[in-house]
Amino acid sequence: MRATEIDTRMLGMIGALLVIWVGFHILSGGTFLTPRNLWNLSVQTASVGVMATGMVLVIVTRNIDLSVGSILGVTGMIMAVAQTQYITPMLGYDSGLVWIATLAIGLVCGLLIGGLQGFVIAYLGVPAFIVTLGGLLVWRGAAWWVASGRTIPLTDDNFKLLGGGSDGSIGATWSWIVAAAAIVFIVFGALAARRQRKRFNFAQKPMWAEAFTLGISLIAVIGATMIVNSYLLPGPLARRYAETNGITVPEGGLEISFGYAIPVLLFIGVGIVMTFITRRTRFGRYVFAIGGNPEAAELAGINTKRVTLMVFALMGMLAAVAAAISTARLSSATNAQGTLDELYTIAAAVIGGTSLAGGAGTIAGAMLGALVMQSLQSGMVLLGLDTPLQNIVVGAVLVVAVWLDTLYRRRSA
Amino acid sequence: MRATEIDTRMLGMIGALLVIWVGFHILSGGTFLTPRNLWNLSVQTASVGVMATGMVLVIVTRNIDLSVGSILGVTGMIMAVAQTQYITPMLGYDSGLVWIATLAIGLVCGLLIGGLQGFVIAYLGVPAFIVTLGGLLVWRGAAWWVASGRTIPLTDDNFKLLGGGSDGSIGATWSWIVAAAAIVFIVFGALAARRQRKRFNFAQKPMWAEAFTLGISLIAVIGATMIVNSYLLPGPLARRYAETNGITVPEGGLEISFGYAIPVLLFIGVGIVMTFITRRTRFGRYVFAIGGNPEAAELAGINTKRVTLMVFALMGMLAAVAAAISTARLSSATNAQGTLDELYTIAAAVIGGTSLAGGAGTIAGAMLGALVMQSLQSGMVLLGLDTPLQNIVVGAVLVVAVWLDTLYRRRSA
Amino acid sequence: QDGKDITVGVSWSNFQEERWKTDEAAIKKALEAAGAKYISADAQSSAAKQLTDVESLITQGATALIILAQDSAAIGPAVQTAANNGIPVVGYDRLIENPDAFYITFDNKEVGRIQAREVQKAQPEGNYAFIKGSSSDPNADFLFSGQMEVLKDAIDSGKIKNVGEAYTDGWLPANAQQNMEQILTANNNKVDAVVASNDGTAGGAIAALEAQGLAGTVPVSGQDADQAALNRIALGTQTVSVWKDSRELGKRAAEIALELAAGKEMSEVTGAEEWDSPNGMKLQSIFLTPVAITKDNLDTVIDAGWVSKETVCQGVKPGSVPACE
Amino acid sequence: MRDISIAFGGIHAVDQASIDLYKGEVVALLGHNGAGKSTLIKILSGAYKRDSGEIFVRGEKASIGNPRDAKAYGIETIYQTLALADNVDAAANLFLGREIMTPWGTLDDGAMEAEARKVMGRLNPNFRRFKEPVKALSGGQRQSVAIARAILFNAKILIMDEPTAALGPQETAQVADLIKELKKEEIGIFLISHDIHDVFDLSDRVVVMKNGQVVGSAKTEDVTKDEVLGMIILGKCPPGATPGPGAMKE
Amino acid sequence: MRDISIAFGGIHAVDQASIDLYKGEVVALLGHNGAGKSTLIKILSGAYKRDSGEIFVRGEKASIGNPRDAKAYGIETIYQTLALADNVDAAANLFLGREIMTPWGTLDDGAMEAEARKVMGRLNPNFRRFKEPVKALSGGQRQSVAIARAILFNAKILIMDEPTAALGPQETAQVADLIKELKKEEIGIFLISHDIHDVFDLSDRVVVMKNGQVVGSAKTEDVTKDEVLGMIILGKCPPGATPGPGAMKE
Ligand SMILES: Nc1ncnc2c1ncn2[C@@H]1O[C@H](COP(=O)(O)OP(=O)(O)OP(=O)(O)O)[C@@H](O)[C@H]1O
Ligand SMILES: Nc1ncnc2c1ncn2[C@@H]1O[C@H](COP(=O)(O)OP(=O)(O)OP(=O)(O)O)[C@@H](O)[C@H]1O
Ligand SMILES: O[C@@H]1[C@@H](O)[C@H](O)OC[C@H]1O
Ligand SMILES: [Mg+2]
Ligand SMILES: [Mg+2]
Repeated sequence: MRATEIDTRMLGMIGALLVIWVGFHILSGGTFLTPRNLWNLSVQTASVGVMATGMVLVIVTRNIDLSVGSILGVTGMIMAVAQTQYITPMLGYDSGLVWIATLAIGLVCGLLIGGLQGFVIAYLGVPAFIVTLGGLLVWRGAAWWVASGRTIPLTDDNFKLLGGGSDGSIGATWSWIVAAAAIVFIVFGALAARRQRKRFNFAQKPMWAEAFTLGISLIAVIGATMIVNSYLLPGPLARRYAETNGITVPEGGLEISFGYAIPVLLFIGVGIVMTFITRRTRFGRYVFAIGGNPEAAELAGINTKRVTLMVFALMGMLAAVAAAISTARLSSATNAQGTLDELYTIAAAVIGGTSLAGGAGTIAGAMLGALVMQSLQSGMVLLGLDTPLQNIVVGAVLVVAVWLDTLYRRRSA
Repeated sequence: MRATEIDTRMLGMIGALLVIWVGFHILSGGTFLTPRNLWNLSVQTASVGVMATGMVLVIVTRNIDLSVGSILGVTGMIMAVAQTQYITPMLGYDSGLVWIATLAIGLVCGLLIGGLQGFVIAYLGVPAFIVTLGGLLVWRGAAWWVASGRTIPLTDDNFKLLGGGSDGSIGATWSWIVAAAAIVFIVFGALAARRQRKRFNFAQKPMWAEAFTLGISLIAVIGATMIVNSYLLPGPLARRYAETNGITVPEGGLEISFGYAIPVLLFIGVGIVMTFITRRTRFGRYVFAIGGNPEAAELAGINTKRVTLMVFALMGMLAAVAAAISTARLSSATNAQGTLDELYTIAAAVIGGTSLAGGAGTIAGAMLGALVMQSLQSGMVLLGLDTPLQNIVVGAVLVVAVWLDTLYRRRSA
Repeated sequence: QDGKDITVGVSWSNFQEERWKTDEAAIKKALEAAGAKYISADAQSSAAKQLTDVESLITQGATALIILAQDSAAIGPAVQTAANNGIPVVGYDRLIENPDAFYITFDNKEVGRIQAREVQKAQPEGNYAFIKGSSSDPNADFLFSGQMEVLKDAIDSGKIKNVGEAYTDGWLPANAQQNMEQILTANNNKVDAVVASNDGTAGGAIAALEAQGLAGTVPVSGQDADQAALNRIALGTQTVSVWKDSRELGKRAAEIALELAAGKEMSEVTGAEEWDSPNGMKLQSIFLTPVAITKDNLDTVIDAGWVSKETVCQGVKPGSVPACE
Repeated sequence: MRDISIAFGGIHAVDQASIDLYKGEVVALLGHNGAGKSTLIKILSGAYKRDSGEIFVRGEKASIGNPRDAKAYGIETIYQTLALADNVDAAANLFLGREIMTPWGTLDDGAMEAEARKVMGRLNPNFRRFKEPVKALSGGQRQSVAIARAILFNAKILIMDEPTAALGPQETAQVADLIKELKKEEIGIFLISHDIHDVFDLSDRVVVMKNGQVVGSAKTEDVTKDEVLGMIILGKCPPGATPGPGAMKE
Repeated sequence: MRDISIAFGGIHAVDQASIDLYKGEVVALLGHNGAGKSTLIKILSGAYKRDSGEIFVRGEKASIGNPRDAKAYGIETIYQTLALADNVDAAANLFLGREIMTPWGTLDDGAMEAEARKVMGRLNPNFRRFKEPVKALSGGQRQSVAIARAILFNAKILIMDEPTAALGPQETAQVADLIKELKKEEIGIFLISHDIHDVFDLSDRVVVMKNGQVVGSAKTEDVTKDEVLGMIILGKCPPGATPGPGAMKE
């Protein structure tokens, strides 16, 4: 097993996740592990999941960000207001540029907000907990301010696609194309790694191990694609689709697949980019070095302040991405949007193995952590328990899941 | 100045607090620094302040407790239900033991809940963040459960005194007695320290420095007493008081002082006990040693797991004390009670100089921190700004206050 | 009227829902007209903070208080403090069971009844889902009990089946959306009607229905006449929003506060009636009646100046809604 | 210690190592960097749990699962990493885990500081900084604190992992004197050191490790410095020594 | 360096110290524990900000406010505390702050690991643990990593704060060879060490500090070991040395 170099942490987490899933499936009388529920789950996870990838870097550098929920709220509100009041009037109702302009404004705002907080933390030396607690209040207030507390419905249909929904998914064909691309990517990655090892005469992974890990990844990709493709448009939607596309409905009813939802692709894309950043760039390396020993990093000539600032700016930008997803998903920006998301985001990162002592954590782990959190939350609703009882169960399962994971890791270490 | 051995951190904090107070006083047109408002402020601070003293130990050992608000909620609910449904029926309506029994039940529950969390953290090795996040959900759910979400009004009048209010304060005479006791305590403390230094032939503080610090403390005690004594019962209450006590109301109206509020005395009492625990007991010493270097503490033969468990149990008990205060203050237990208090509590500790990296923090600092937080919150109301704007200002002032404090400390270090 | 020396303090429970800003504007306007001063505080959904707020308002010299109680039982000490200082209290929108407080509200149970009634009108039988309010807001249960009162017979007779109910933590639309999604999943989309407790949660539920192509075919209720909701009614995705004209409520509350501050007894307040509270207390109170807003009477809100026609009719196909012609 | 082994994820840090230590004897443990010396003694002091092997103290099988157990057997250790609580002062570190208490059950800081001044005065006469957290001390000062901590208690067995690495010449000489004194008090000492001169001055026996295994052990008087260096670097066991499992096969 | 001073809350850790270092010269900095050696060189390397005094590099006044400035002047440092990022592996530590990049601007971990194997092979031939975070390394292995890190770059001035304290005899010898090599490359070296033998083997000049002040400096060939010990312990300046402000007044 060792030879496969599979991260045992990840295995533990995936195990915990499967236990939770199967548990819910049985308890809910077989509704949990259906394509539809899994598809929903993937969309529901996207927003917090995107933020969790950034939270990993924040926590790795021994900081914390309590403001992400509020940043999500304010950037969502800014995007909605900008779109309905400025961009759409300016570019016209059906301009394909509206969504881009909206998103760009959101990202810039997120970046600036995060950067400002990062500046105060890094250069003025105020603890991150305080700065972002202040941010939690300030940006929540600002979100209210932007639209005086009103709910702003979005006007642009393209932008709404970012939220998933029936139109916001790519259908069967494109899903297979994405899957094929992913497979090519994975295989090339493995080959490149082998080449690299050869170049420096390092020991190679044994062939069987290579084949094993590759096989597992490919099965995962194909399986996921099959699941999202076997989730079919419900009757009324399929009919509407048939109408607009001039298809005649055959005998047995129309079978049109959802395929991957756009926010989920966005989530995965963010995950890949963030993994790349942490593993293959200077910036990522410095983030971990700072987390391992801040003084040593400073002594090594790293500009630790600038790195910290950048981490928070990045976090702000990711909160804006999450804001785009969740605003688009609700089709409108509400002023309470994102409340409590900071807790879920931090929890996702921690469940995913990010150590609050700093220096350790993985993006993939945090993504899985977000999925665990969301599975617990939405699984509970399927069971139809009272909210308070739900809370009790979610809390308890959370602790047990992480405990099992800890046990597993300790044993296999 | 160095010779006085006054903690420069504390000075910085007190400075920041005074700036905030004077600022509010001016901006609110002279209502902030009135005996009435200061008295209110002291009562409002008590509940979170009590928890903040425990949070110091939690954070010093490199942990965090997100569940205190929920523990407050559930223990408050348990006390209210126990009191109205079991204890009062059993002991009779006017038994003087009801409040003691209620409080005892609450404390035991708090201790057990905290201890359980501590056990999972210390012995099962699950990160405190996860365990107490689980606790946040579980105990909040449990609070709902205990009374199916209803608000339970208290029945026992003695218990209600713990919350302050018009009856829950000790009046002028007793306030002076308390002040006198405090003064005796302070003077004896200083003398004992001198004796101790003499015993081991260590250098003595210069006489003027001794006098200076002593003088400052005495002025503070006397000043505070004068302030709470100059807050007089409002007309209708004074009249009622006069009636029940058969006093004839003189010409200029009756002047009856509030004096110290009972919850405030409780708060100060907890502060003194906790300071004693951290400074003068083995347990306190171990808490700091663990925070400074957990491995070293373990290697030194300290049972770090047991100490961690005890820290959380103590935290749970303090949350129960806070629950008693806030339940008594509201005269009833609501199921949302304590929501968000975890954030305020942690913020109070951090503002008070407790380092989230562990190993450093003082009880007095956390108490002051709680006062700063509460001053910001209730001062804002006096200004009458819009809520969103209030949030923005509170957030910003919080960051600036801690920043100034950081600056001051850095300069004087 | 002369309110020169009067300061009315208003303690709000929160400002999360859109409506409270309208309430506030109405109160402010009425007070300004009388020359009285308006001060306020927002408890941000915390009963404990509300007590603190009331203390602060008194410190600032309020001579009358209007309280939107976060928790009707836990507000006791705040009312007590006011009474101790000889300051009259008006309980606003949510019940304060204390004879020292005057009570003015829209009947919340009635709101629940209207929601259920309108949904039932559109869909007399089948599978019903209930998107309840926040488990920490007593109004959520008031509303739900009103809804159940109306539907009880149909449920008992089996015509209507409750296939899922969920509280919405913090009244957050995003939570309502997730809950709705899960209820749809659990029932394989066989949901025929949704009784949602306010417009925010209705918005969340409708977003979930939309994703299944069900929006517009499944009736959904709400309340507060939020602008987005009125637009949805015009578009046909929401069936009803219960309109509590908070301008009226605010105005009346302000006037009562002024009267009480000027020294009137509670029973002397114009329009006051004695009312027996659920716990058998005799309170002086005024009830306003809520109005159901559906596609057919959207002009009511437009004519009342509550909202502009443009906002309501944004994106509406011509000819589908009379009020938008 | 008999047949002690421990592995960290695939690496055999200590492999079937056996060592004896008698009362009043100084045994020097030598070896290249990463040979497994620190790991071996950390097992004895309870810091690591061994994978296999047994420990005997005074002829009886000892169960040492954590540092507290080891201390109960009278085993005190000076760790290479010093293991000090960085945020408290020297006196608090010296007495950590065994504080002096007043009759009322509270910490007697005065007594501890006085005692600390006495011990530190012997080890490092230049030391003044009693009120400072040990984080603020120089490398050598920290090491002095760690040494003082270990000798303050009546240990039966004292383990010193490179105790003089950071010490100046004067301070090193003090430690050497100290070891001789402790020897007289019948205390058994494990001394890990890279300084061959010191080792030959102080120890009765030398044990050499290489790659986690014991190369061999010898009475100090039976071997020369060069022979010992040969054992460390090449793993070659000289005629005067008893070979162990790690000795180079000829 | 001229008249450098720094105080930590009342304690004058370094007091008016001046030292020169020329190209290709090894200057040994000696002193008792807590004398201020590490603090002085930390000022030169930018880790601490001096309270007063000036630093000249190649005759010009240098402004060194942080470690990055010092590196820009070609000053590399091996800290007594090693200053490694505990959670990443040896190769990442070696190149921290100056990573090798691929043509596409990404980290070239393969190249770094290959390079790391080369350097470490010279310093510590037993070292194998390239994939492990340095936290898991032995004391001496960590020190080897710190040394390798400093010499990997083309420093003009190299500061070594007790580089061999934790090293075994073989590894120590390697470092001595290394210093001689670097000297030939015209690099100036500050060597802090407690080992008088080493110091006399390697250094051209010795500077002794006591209680934060410079006692004196001398050509190594002009003084004896005992004289140097006298300087360290008593602060007595022998005839062959130039006395500094800290020299004992007769
Ligand atoms: N916690 C750990 N995890 C993984 N490997 C470890 C750990 N501790 C030590 N090792 C490895 O075990 C081996 C032995 O280390 P040890 O510290 O015992 O060496 P040592 O003989 O004390 O060396 P030195 O003279 O450098 O102090 C080394 O290769 C080291 O990298
Ligand atoms: N960060 C700091 N804060 C406070 N005091 C310090 C700090 N760093 C060092 N000191 C003090 O300054 C003095 C000089 O320390 P320094 O580390 O320079 O000594 P050194 O000569 O390197 O000693 P050693 O040989 O033990 O390494 C010591 O008394 C030490 O306690
Ligand atoms: O109007 C509603 C109010 O009555 C309830 O209490 O909170 C939610 C609002 O939508
Ligand atoms: Mg070692
Ligand atoms: Mg040093």
